[in-house]
Amino acid sequence: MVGPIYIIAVALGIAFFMGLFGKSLKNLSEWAMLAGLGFMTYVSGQWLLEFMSNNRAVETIFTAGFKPPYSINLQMGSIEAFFTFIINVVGFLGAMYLFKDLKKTGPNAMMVYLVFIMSLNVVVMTRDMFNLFVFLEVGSIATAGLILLTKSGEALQAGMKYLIATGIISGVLLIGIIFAYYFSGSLNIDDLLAANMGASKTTVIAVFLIYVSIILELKPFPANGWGIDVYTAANPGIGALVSAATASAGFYVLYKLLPLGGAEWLNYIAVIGGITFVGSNLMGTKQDRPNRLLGYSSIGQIGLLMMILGLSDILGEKMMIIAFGILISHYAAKAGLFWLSGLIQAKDIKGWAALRKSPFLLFLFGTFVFALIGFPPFPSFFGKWELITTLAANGQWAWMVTILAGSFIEGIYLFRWLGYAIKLDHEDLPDFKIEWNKIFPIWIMAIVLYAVGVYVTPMVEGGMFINYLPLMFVLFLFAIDFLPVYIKNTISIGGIIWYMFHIYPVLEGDLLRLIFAGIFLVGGVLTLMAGYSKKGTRKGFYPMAMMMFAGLIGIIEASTLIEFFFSWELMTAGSYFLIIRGKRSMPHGYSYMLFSIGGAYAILFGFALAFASNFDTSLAALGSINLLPTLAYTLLAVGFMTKTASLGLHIWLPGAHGEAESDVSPMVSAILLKAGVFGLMILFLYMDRTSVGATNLLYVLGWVGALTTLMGNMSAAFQEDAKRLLAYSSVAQLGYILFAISIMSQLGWLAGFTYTINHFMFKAILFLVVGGIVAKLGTHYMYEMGGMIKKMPFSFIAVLVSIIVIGGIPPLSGFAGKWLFYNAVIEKGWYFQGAIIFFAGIIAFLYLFKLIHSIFLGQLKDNHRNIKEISAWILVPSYILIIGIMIFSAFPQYILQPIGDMLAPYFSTETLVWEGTKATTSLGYWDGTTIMIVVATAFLLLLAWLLALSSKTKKIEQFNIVFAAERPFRPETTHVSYNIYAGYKKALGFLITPLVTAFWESMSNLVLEFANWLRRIYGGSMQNYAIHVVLFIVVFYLIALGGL
Amino acid sequence: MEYIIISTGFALMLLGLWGILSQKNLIKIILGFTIFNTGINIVMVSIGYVRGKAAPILDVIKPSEAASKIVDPIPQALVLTAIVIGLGVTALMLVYVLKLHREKNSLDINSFKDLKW
Amino acid sequence: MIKKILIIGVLAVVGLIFFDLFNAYQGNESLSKTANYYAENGASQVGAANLVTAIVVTYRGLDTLGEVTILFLTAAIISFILKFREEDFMPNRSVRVTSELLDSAAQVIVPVIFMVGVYIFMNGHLTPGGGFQGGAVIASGVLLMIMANPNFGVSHKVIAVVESISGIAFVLIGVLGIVLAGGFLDNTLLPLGKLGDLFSAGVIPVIYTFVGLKVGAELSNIIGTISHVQNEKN
Amino acid sequence: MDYSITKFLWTLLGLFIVTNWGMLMSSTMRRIGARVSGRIGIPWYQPWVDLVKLYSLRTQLTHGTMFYIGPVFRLMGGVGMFLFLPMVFGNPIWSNYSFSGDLVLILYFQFFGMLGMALGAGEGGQPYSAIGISRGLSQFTTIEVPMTLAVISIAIQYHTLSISEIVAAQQGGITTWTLWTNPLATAAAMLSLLGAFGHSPFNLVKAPNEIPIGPPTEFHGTFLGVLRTNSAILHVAEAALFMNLFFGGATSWFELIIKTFLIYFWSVFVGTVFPRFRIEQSVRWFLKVPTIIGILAIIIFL
Repeated sequence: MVGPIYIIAVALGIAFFMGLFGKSLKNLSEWAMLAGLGFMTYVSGQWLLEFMSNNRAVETIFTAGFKPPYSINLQMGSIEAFFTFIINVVGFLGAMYLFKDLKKTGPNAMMVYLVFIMSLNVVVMTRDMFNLFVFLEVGSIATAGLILLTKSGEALQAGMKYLIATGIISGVLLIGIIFAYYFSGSLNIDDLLAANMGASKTTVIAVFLIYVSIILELKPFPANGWGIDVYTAANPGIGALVSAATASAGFYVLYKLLPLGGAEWLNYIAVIGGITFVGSNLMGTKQDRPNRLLGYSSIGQIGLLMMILGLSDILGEKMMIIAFGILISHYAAKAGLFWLSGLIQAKDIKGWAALRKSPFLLFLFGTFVFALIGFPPFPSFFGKWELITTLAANGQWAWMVTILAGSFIEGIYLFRWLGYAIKLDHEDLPDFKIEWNKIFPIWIMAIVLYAVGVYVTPMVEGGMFINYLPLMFVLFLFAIDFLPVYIKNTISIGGIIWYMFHIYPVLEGDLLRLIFAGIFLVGGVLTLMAGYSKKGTRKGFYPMAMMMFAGLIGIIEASTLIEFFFSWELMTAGSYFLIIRGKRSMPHGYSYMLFSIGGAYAILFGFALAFASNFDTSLAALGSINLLPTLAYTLLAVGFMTKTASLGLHIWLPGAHGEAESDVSPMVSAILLKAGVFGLMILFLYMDRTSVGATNLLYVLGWVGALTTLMGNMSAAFQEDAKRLLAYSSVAQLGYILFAISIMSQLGWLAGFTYTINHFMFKAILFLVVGGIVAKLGTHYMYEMGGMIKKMPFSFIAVLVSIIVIGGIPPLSGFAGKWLFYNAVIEKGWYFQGAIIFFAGIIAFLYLFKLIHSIFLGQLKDNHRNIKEISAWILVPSYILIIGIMIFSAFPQYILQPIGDMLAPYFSTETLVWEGTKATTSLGYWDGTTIMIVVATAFLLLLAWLLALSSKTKKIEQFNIVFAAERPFRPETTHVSYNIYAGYKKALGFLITPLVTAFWESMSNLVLEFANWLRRIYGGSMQNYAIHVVLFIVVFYLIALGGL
Repeated sequence: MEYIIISTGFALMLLGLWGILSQKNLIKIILGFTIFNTGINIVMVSIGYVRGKAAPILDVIKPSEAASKIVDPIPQALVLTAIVIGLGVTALMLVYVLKLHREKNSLDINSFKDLKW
Repeated sequence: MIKKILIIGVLAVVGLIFFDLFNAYQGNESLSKTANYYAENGASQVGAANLVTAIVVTYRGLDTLGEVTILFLTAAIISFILKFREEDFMPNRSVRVTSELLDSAAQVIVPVIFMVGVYIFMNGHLTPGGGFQGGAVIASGVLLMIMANPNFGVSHKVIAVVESISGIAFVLIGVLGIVLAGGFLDNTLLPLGKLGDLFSAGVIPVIYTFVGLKVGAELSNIIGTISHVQNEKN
Repeated sequence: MDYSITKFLWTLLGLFIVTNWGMLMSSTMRRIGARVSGRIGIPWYQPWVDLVKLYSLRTQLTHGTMFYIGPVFRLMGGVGMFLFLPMVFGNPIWSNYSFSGDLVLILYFQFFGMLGMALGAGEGGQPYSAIGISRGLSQFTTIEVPMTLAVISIAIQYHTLSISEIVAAQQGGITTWTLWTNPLATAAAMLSLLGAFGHSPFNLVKAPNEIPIGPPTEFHGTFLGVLRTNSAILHVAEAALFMNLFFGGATSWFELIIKTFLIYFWSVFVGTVFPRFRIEQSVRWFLKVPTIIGILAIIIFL
């Protein structure tokens, strides 16, 4: 084992030695620097390994041959080993990254760099207060120097601001230290911690001064303008170091000094951290300079970590894993992002679209963004999970809200940014050089994120059950992403089919899960089949699609809360990437993501309450929530409803589904939405239905469902865009399902299931076929289509069958849903909601007619004369689904009877009775098979009747009828299908005034304007920043000690 | 006596802070820092003062009776370090100001507001 | 104006903090625990008559190393910020002629100043003073030379070599402490000798010599670089 | 559940009766309308003459498959409604295939014919037919609101959705009719009926003046014959539905004929008195008074 002191000795030795290199040896210095950093990494790494593998005692390093407190001592324990290791790693990688910049500036810069990293090591290891101060100063001065690696006026100003602010802070720290010495007679940190200075009114002032300066070093909001400027102006390589290394070291210092003042100081630290986390992220929302944005984000993350420290007595032993998860994610992601920023060198986040020139870099960018927000499988996911559940277990609601709100705000700008990178036009952007020494460190950081994520999984309670098998498959698909579509498609389908066989025995006997697994997996296979119609390699599609399916099936398989949430987030991430692939889907993918994150946090909150109620990690915990049960149920319902796009939370759906690629739309619409339904079902089955809160919630949800349906159908009727029409139709259908299961009776749930299964089938058909047509015709607008029945008869039949199902027209299975609805509504007594539902059901005919008429009937357009039927790969899955619809229609009892039996134990009375093919309730009866037979027979007879009578029918051509005047300026305005329901709109259009959209828009404007107003405090004057620092000290003093 | 000195130290710190926070000329701000640091140093030294004792140099004082005859040497040692650090920072600031002056031909602190929000 | 009032208000509260500190300060009647230990054992353990030096160089030797590093850092940063290059140096630029008095005085005094500086750091373990003070005195000599002759070129090569060698020597002595004695920067590498002698106090005089040289070199370096800044090409 | 051939033949006979009664009823109504406006009107046998003429036309023109099948769908709508509706109470022979489903089935089977009509006419490519359909659908959505409320109301009242059971509950003289026991539901439904029959003021769909009889214009010959057949069946079936729900049903064909005539007459009566609404007016109209009545019909049961 190499002693930790050699970190200092070697770093300084090499730094001093560099001065000796003459011109001839000048080229040696950069290698000497790398060797030094490598050595430091090695030393800390071997200690880390030692502590991880052996349970050895903390190593203390004495200097000068005397024992503390009479001499300075350093300490190397497992935590110090970890911190020095991550600092040295980022130091080493950062040096690689900055290799050319450092070389250009000369050996002096390398000395500074080396000393900088060394000083952070000492800051972590030292157990002497004044020594800490000295090396903090070394670090500050080195930073002030490294800022000037960028030779710009901005960097100069930022450096000056930094010097002024740290000058004041270090003065305060020094006064604090000397008085701490005066009170305790020692400078050794362990002695100071033991002195209990926080207890006495006279000595507490020293504690205050030390805390305030350490906190200020961590750049608390709002006294952090100087810090943000450094991030903005410095070379991104330096930004990475400040963000990853300095902040980690500073965090550890605060951790080290945490016992200095006693418990009450923890609250202050937590509050300051919380304000910083929220405030900093809030201001990030208006930012469009990449480095500055990263600065805001960094400071926010450190605020979160500060807050975690402040809450350490609440978090108890969980504190370590939480802080670890969040710190390591911040560390790796922020370093990676800064480095990426340096590569691209864009002045505006819109310039990051240039990343698309290298898909791998885009992948890295996505990795970092998702890691920062806390998506699985990154460590921050587990950190946040533990954080929220532990807080809930201690009843810390306010903190939970703060954390989730801050995280959400962070999502606002990070996903806007990611969206820009994925979607904005990048043709005109300047090219950037890809140098291996700059790419390599970024890759390492990404790998760190994945590896550590998998590493920490089993450390979280319940985490060991998480199934990484599907994720391995995703990874494999990434690896073979260069292959052509048909190979990857076959592999993906094969994977899903294999999984079906794998999962069937697991789920056998659990019909609820089996049905949803069927929808997800069979649906997956069928929608993927359409992928054979695509050419080329379709980069990135398959891993993301499989990630979504992995999440979906994970939700089904989940037996614990964390498994469920893990899979939920996985599904969200995968679907986000699928949705945003569409040509014009950037804003929609963005709003999808925001609603999803908001929903996920609501779910997280609810799960945390469930967990905290009985400390039960299994899903069954939802059944025994005794902490704020009503709130928990509501949050969970709202969370799931963001996916089902219920009224108020629906505004993302039409765009997201409408603009997605033709085979993605059916995936996200027919399949993905059912995840929300599954969540709601699980929630409703587990929750205590008899409680007042649950009853009220269900009542409200019933109304929400009904109004969603009305709004969805009516909006669909006024759409001109075929896919948006279908998207609004999905909103409405999910409204039916929400309404049905809110009834909470066997009939209601049967209706819900019928709708779920039907919607899966007909929406998959419609989106596949219409999507195919839209792609083929090259227009979304129905008034630009027409007469396709002649060109695409198979598509027409598929669509016709689907709309008969949607309309609920007997004899097809849609009627089963309507019938069950009538019975359930009257039995439950929800007459008015029911009336709205039925009213909405009839409005559905408006859009159904518009859809089928405008596309298939009417006049064939001249430019579509040579169009052929859509690809067989789209039709085959559609027709398989049609067969499914026919079976379900003719023999509903085979599906509905078992479901009814399954539901019976959950509901008090069994209200649907089957006698053969006939279903009876207390109200009415229905015999699907007979209806089918009667209708089919009668229809055939009537057809024969007509055929017999009209033997000499003559077919006429399109232009046998002519009606036209002059062609107007906007031809579509005279198209019959354009605004076809003008009269209806005039009468009832007011019902769908986009109030919800207006609400969310004004909300977001409010937030952005507030952020804009708030960030005025960063007016740029260095003196004002100095005033902020002093003001921070003063206010903190007045609150903490001045009795305010 | 030590009370007067420590008060002087605090007063100098306040004076320095006033300079830092209110002066417009960058050089004057640096002077403010110097005064501020001097104040800190005076406070530190006075912390180590023991009433009626001599400097901690054992030329006349015998090592055996040192404990009862000298003032606290630790703050003095710390001040030594602090002074050097202050010197380093001041030098760096001066160089920064030199460069800033080249940049805008001005020493007014308010002419350097390029970075904001 | 509002800002001024704000600042006064803020400083008033800062004054309040200082008042708290002042109230907490009761003066000292005796040494603190740590200081008492140094007073009782410093002479025997370290062998330096100047206890401050004993603390600075030995007990808190790591601080001193950091301190040296700060000066080193500052010098390095300044030279790369100011982009000093030998070839930019223009010896014959027009400057105001220095007065005869200064010129002559400098020639007389500078060697004396250097002598005093060396004396101060050599005797750092015995008398008030030490490496930093001595180094500063030497640098003041250099400053005087530059004042007297603005075209005086400080040789960066020489300075760099002095700086590096003394720095490496400091670190090496520290490491030797681990190898040969009780730990990093252990003083007992060399015999302690008799208290009060020039050759006593173990490696303190050696370290202080190197520190003195290093500080002198670094400060001269800073002064020299700044003086050359007028040559910098914008 | 009787799938026998005898049952089938009896049902066919019923269909024949209903068709002829429907034609007679429509010619009678047209005569009444003519007399009100001071004309003589058509002879009572005119519908039979028209039908024979249409079915015997030599040539038919078709625009495509959907155009061809559309009328079949339309006729299936009428026939199906007849098939699923018990016509004469207490006689299993005339209850047709009503064991397949209850009132909900009837309500939703209406759409079957509408859809076929809409699609068939749509394939013709004539924008006027699409306009007519769009108007018809728009109007239909709100026509159904008071109807749905009335249905819910009587379902609450009788606690059944089975038409036979609803009729059975009304077999105690005129005072047990829904008309008396639940006048609000009846009122709402009867107002809705005005729209369903599509006479003035709710006949903009066919718009006899500006677009000579709307979507059916596209059709001719056999196709139009099929449509005419359907409208005869449909009118009787719809009237019979209202009769069953609100007016005590019928225990004999004679009672059925009287009651359906009166129910049909109600819409003709209103039609000859009131002028036509524009589409947004009619859409709103159904959401005002009839809907309020329908809501009241439910509220009284709460």
